[in-house]
Amino acid sequence: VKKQDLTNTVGSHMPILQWEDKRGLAFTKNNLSYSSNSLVIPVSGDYYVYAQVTFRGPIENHSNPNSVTEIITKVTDSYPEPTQLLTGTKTLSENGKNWFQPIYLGAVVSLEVGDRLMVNVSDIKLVDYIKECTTFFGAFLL
Amino acid sequence: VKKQDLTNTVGSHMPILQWEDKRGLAFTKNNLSYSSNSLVIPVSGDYYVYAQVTFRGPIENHSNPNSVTEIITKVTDSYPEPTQLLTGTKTLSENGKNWFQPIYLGAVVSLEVGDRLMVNVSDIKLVDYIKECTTFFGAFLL
Amino acid sequence: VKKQDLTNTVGSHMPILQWEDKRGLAFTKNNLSYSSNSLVIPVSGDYYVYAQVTFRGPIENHSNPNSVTEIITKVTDSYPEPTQLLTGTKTLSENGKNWFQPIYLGAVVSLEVGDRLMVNVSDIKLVDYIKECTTFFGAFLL
Amino acid sequence: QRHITKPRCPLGMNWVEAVRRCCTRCPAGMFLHTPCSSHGNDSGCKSCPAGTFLTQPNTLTKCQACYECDHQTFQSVLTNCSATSNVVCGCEPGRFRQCHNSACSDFSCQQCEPCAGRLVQRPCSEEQDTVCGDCKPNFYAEGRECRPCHTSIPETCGKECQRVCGVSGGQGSGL
Repeated sequence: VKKQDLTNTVGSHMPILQWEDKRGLAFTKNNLSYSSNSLVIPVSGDYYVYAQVTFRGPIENHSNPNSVTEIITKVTDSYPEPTQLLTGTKTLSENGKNWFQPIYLGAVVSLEVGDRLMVNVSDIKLVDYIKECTTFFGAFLL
Repeated sequence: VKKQDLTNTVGSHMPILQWEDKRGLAFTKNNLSYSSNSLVIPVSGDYYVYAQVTFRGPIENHSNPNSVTEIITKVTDSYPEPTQLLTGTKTLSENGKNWFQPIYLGAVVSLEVGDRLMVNVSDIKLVDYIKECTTFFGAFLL
Repeated sequence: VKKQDLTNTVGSHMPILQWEDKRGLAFTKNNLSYSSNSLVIPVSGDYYVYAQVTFRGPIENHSNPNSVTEIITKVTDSYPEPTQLLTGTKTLSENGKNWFQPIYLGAVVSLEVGDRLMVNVSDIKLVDYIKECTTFFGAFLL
Repeated sequence: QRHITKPRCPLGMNWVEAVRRCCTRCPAGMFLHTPCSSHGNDSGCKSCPAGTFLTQPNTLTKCQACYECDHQTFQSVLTNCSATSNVVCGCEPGRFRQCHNSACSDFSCQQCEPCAGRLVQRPCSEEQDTVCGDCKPNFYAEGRECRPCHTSIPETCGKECQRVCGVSGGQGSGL
């Protein structure tokens, strides 16, 4: 994950996370490319898709939500609306103190060449982007 | 996941979840079939087996438990008792308000042809079956 | 997982978990071996690495921490310091009662032959080692 | 990777995929080390290694790992793991089981209620907490507590205290 550019996320219902795809532990290969905040599927098939988002709070001038949500979404040329593939929602019962909440998602999904995968979150300001090992996203062809 | 038929789960210690295997994102292939609430292993080998169950509450006329548990279980012809492969238990500290608790499990296990995999839960009424993307189960051969 | 020998973990910042690699569900194959609390990578490539640690408490003569952390770490000959590959941190809001907190981590990482993978935890005494299905660790080559 | 449906085997035998035939089951406490030959009744069985067990006749190639008792949460071993049975855990003296599920396969050990100043209606046991009864003789009820008469003083000795401990309260009586 990388530091999120919040400009175009204001007001967006479920903002899309922005990712680092080259530096550190991040990499792309076998034509599975990354562009516009999405993984682009190079060949049709079944993929194991996974993502972990670590949420953390409280943060300045921002009320703690009741819950946090992570969604792995698919956008495809064959259908105009995004499809929610995997969703993790966790209610928060931390009371004012510092809190951390990781949500991991992973499963096999059938994808078509050109499909795009992205990760949406309920609140982009609560995403822990400090270390690459706490929030990550990936996929591999079976 | 699909809407659970609760009739034969009353009193059952760790009820078995029932799954959708055709509609929406669900599919089976490579002879990995689904029957009687179980994935049936078509060929011996090492499989990555995974499942996420999202629990939610409180629900009508049902007291909140102290904890929720998800277990991926194996039944085999070679042994008369089920084997617990993977277990996730989380205590609940939500107090009366609406709560959501996803539990993801996944690991590699050695399986024999004919072995059956199923998902048991501590409380089937608390399982979120509303969307297929919140509660899911699968396996793939390495 | 197995019962942890606590002798050499006293004072260690992030103690390394010790694992069972033969008995029960545990196994190693394809030259992916286990020694000195680590999985040893036999051939360079991309691996899906995963681990679940179930933490539980309170335990005797031990105060409840504010949070629990699991880290999958890589040690390599080509660099003198360990690298944190995957990290899960969860704050605890349980108040004195018995609590369970599983943390699952899994992702694809590029590894070199001879690299060693291990699991560090914030507090080894809080790790649930009672059943092998609650705390587990593994990797497979893509 | 072989892939085939399994035929039914005679009683006491299981289909063994490795040799694709029915073999006699190994007894509890043993695992199938060497599959049978074409005769079917010469399965090579070996004892479960230490720390493992199998409670039933089987054709498994490995035994199951024994559980451990959680000493750090006051569990104690009632029965050690053997080749034919898993460990059985209980609670250390002075504690009882609080079940986490209906079968009580997972439980934690809670401290028994001491019943300070009260009669014990039912002692603490492995399965249940103590049930406390009324206040002991020479103890009077105040709120949810039972207090010894000798600690009461006239100024604070209410109706119940006076009833149990006598008019002047504790001093000089009921020691």
